[in-house]
Amino acid sequence: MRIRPLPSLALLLLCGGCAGWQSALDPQGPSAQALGQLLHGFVLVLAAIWLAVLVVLAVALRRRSRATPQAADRHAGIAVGTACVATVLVITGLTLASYVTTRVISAGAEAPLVVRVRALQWWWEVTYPGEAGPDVVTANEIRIPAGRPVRIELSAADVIHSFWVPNLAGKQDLIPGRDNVLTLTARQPGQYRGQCAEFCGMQHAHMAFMVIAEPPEAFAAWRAAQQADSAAPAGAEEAFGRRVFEQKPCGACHTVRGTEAKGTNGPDLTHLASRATLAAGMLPMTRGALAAWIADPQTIKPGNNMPMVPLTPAELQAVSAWLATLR
Amino acid sequence: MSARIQDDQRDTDLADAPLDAALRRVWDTPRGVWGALATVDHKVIGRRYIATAFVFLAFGGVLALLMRWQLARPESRVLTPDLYNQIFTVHGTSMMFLFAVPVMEAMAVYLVPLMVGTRNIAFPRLNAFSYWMYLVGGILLWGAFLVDMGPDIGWFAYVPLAGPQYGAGKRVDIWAQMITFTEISALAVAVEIVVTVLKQRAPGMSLDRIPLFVWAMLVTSFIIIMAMPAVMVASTALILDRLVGTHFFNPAEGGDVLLWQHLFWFFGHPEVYIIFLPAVGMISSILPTFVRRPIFGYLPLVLAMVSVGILSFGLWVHHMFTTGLPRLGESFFTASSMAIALPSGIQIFCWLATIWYGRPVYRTPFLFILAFFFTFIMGGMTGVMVASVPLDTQLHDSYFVVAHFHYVLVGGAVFPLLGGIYYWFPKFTGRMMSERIGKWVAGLLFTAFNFTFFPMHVLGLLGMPRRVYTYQLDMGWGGLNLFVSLSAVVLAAGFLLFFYDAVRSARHGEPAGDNPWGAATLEWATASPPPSYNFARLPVVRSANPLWEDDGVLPVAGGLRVDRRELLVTTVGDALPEARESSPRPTIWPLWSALATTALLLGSILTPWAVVWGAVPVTIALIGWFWPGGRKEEES
Amino acid sequence: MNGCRRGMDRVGGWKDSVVGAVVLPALVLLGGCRLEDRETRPDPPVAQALGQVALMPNGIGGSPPEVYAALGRPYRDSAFHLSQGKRLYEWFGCQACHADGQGGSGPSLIDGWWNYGPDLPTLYTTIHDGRPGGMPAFRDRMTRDQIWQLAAYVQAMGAYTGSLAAPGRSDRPQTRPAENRLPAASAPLR
Amino acid sequence: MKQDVVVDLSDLPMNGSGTASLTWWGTVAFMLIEGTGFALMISVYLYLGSLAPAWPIEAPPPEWGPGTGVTLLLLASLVPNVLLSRWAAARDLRKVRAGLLIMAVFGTAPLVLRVWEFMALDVSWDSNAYGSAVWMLLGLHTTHILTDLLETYVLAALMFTRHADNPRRFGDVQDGAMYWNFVVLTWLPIYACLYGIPRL
Repeated sequence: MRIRPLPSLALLLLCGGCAGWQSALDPQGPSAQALGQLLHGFVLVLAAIWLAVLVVLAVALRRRSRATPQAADRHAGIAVGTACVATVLVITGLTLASYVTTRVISAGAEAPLVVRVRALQWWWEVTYPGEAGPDVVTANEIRIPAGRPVRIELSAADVIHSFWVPNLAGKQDLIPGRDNVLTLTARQPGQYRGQCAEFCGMQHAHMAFMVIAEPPEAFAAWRAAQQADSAAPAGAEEAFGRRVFEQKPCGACHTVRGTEAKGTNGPDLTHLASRATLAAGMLPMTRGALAAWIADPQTIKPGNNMPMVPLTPAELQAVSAWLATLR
Repeated sequence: MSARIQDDQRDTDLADAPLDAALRRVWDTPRGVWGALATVDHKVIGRRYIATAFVFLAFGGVLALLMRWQLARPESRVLTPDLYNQIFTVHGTSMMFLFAVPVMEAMAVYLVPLMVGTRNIAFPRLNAFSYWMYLVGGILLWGAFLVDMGPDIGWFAYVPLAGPQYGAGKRVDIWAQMITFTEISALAVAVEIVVTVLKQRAPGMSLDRIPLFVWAMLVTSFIIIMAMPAVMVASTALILDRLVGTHFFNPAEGGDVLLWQHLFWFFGHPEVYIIFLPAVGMISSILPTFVRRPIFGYLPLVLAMVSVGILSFGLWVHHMFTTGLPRLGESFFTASSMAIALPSGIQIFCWLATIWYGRPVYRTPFLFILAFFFTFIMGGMTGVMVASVPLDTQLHDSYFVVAHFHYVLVGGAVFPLLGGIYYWFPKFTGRMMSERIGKWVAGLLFTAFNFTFFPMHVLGLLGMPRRVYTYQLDMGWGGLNLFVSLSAVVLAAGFLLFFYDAVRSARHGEPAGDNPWGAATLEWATASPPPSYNFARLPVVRSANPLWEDDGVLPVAGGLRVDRRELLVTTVGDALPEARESSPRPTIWPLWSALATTALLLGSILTPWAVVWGAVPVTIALIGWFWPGGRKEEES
Repeated sequence: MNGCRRGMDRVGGWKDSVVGAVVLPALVLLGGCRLEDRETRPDPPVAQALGQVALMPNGIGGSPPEVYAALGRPYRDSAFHLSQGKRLYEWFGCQACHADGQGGSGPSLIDGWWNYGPDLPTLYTTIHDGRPGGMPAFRDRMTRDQIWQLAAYVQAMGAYTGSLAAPGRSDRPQTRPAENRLPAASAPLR
Repeated sequence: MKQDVVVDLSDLPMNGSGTASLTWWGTVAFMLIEGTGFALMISVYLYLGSLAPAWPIEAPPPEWGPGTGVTLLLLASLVPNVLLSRWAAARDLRKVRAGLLIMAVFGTAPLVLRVWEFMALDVSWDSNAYGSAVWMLLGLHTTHILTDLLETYVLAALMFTRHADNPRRFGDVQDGAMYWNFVVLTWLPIYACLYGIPRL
């Protein structure tokens, strides 16, 4: 009975090592770093205690007591008493350790970059309040300069969601009627995946986003580019696609700055093609994926709020062609 | 013992055989449908409760398998997201409200009166009523699920998702009313158990001689009494928000979204101990029998259970560490959550000491206790992890938590419960369960359980959130999930084997004597299964392990009437005889009352006015219930 | 009542698990009917057919497309579609003119008076094609099934009795009674 | 198992009264449940009040009149209630009948006045969270008055039947009286909340 868990322990070692792009075991920022260390500390201490108890149990099962009842009760009393004292010491230590870590994590950052994240069913609206120029509004992707602390102001539009990028920091809920803040820093450039961690309805499973950390200058360039309006259509097909987008229901929910499309119910698509993913982290940003998504969003992501707009094949081609050029 | 010794009278005038006949005449439940519907015998109702709870366990297990089928592969389309959300909600709700709590109370309904040596539970009609309410609540939830009306908002029903704007249709209302049904029945049973334990103990069973399972159920019942009103208030506020437009949870009109979480977890955390403490009691009652020595540390164990009961009300915020509450307050709740590790530790240490100085006998119930040690302690350790505010920000709402609470609830409660079933099955049915199959069941469940749930710790750390109906291929969670799903099939096989053994043994198991395990507590002092009147003459208790003290001779009390249902009321502290109280006869009114209440509660989902016109049949039924029938039981 | 000699372990107990095993499969048969189905994707041909509303010449009253009856009048009876309609009512700024249904530049939608009648085909046409006097056409801003959802919601919020399937109050500042308890023509709360 | 009779119960009373009766303990247990319910509702009221920038929200404090009237009526009803309990303890059927009739009146009066108290709140349950909280608090307590009143009616009727002269009945009357004391006493903190806090 006592050797059965070994395979599962092996599993832990097997997968404990592998670094995911959405994993608490691969910290890429100071906050996640501190949490990682605390995690390892807890696991070591607690696993030791767990093993110790099982060893005592094993011995207790093997041995045959010869002690008189009185002696037995006396010895047992001493043993239990000591164990209780040890328990108190251990939990006090662990409590202090987690208190210290809390202090480290919630220490304020100087000169942070401010980003507003608003969660909706089932996507993320990301706003960079304009320093020098208009606000930058994008969706499901947070570009940040590597090394600089980022102050993320969290709010919810409909139900409770939770913002979680395990590689960078612990999670923080977005709650209607309340404003929460999370500060995180990415040590070096890279792509870190995040996902909604509070059940929020039908498509809770497909509410992901990317945090893309870049060198500061690259970030500045990206930000400048985002402030510009959408590019003019390159060719005839793109022009046709843009007209379709404006005349069909698309424009009623989506904004593409520099066009007639000024809807605010769906994500801002002004620089759609500059993002890494489509539909809140579901699809890669390719023209093919765009076409598939527009053609039948309810099959790809059942229950999401984008309707299936009837388009002719030509219109579908043109719209996806045009959207694919919105860098 | 201050009671006076005299010459026998009344029941003591009769020899055993005529006494049995006389007592059966007054105590037996009449046969046939009417008898089945009208019975107030705690043993019949207790068995019903247990059987029904295990049926719901099986159903919940089927849902679990469906979820594992869907999650076995990334982007699988076995279930639609809408159906998946209903399934995990009904799974959680069913396991918590229709299995875990009721089955523990059911064990108590059957065992406590026997263990304290009385003839029926206090308020037997209320007991019948509570079972009917529970049954209707369960049918309501499952019926709704089968017509695609199952709640889809999680067993915790967070607003606003469960609120009037985002919870479309009647699904959430059904959830909220199902809560009302199960809470009413749970509260009723809690009251019965408190009164039975305080006032109906056998003469001489002073507070320090109460079996530990009975102590556990006493504490549990008090937790229920203090905790369940919170969820009643919460679900009432929710249904009012949804149906008559109140604003308890509407931030735009002065309400608060977190109010729901405070209320729900003020109930929801004690709920864990409502499920766990009875298991503690079972272990403390089973262990001595299989290590052949009295439990070590009776007093510390009792104090530990009481302090767990008190502490359990100071922990609720540790379910809300990521909601952005003030950090200082959160740190306090870290401390209190950690503090509960001490009484839990004391329990473990006392059991270890008991085994250390005992002589273990490896029968199936004992194997389940060993399985408990392995799994529950690990669950306790991960519990310490989620109790830490900073760690919880990484672990909360991830699969790590799923693993944690299954280790605590299955390892900590279901394993001891199954051990308890193997242990008390001969008392329930008069037949033993198969030792051979039992060892297989224990082994299978233990192995498959750990294979199923241990990898979930890793999945959580690898970033897999809870309550997702699927995950993407490039997340790299596929391998572990497939392994988990396959293990889940083995786990299900283990439970299937258990059910097979139970059903088979109930019919063809080898007959058990009064006391097949040579146990020490009073329920073993009567026949298996016990006669309708439990004890021909009420036992008299002189120690904590009565059947181990008196060598083959049971001291009893005489002088109760045999021509009416009569039992003994004793003092709270020393259990000195106070009065001969009568116990009600079978009656159909609890069933009518339950049906009337059902009409009111279900109607209120459709229109608030149902509360008004629904009150009429309820009142009539209650009057019928309490109006005296002029029987011997009414005399004085 | 008396004289039954058998042990009561005959009554109930394990028998109940058997009873349960009989009753609950019976419930499973109910599984056929789906009371609160949430159809998120109308088949394209269906969506196409949903546009075929035959209206009276005067633009008041008409008959819905056959497919609507074939679907079992989902938009009127389905809580899901009504809640979607409520979302669209907000998304497309109907309040701007109808002021939460209590009038404004557009007619009130909860006073029980309908300029063109309360039947769904008319409401559909009103939203789809617009009406003289400022009601714009939404045919290019919504899909047909969305218009059906919105029409059904508008009908529900102005119904003569609060509909069972109608959504409850919004999580917003409260400007009118909740839909599910709103009889048409009830005085606005404030 | 061989039995050895060591205790004789034959001359114990045939039913316990006061703390020796099971129903007394049952009543206490249910009072504990409902007391917890009241406490929780009050804390909901206080919690919402602590969040709101101004309390009450967009409403005047409830008018003193009807609520105070109800309070006085309830307090006054304690006198006949305690007497009734005494008479029941003394098993004086005639007085108990009278007492029950008086209590029926004293139970009905505040219930009638309650109607005006609801109106005196000057806020609707669906205006805002304050309205919801006060309506639920008041509604919860009204239900308790109502249920105990029904119990009083039934007991009163029972006392005029052949079942009347029976120690059990008198025990029921005593438990009913105890429960009414509970209903009255729980009202006082609620009254303080509803009428005091908005004026702080």
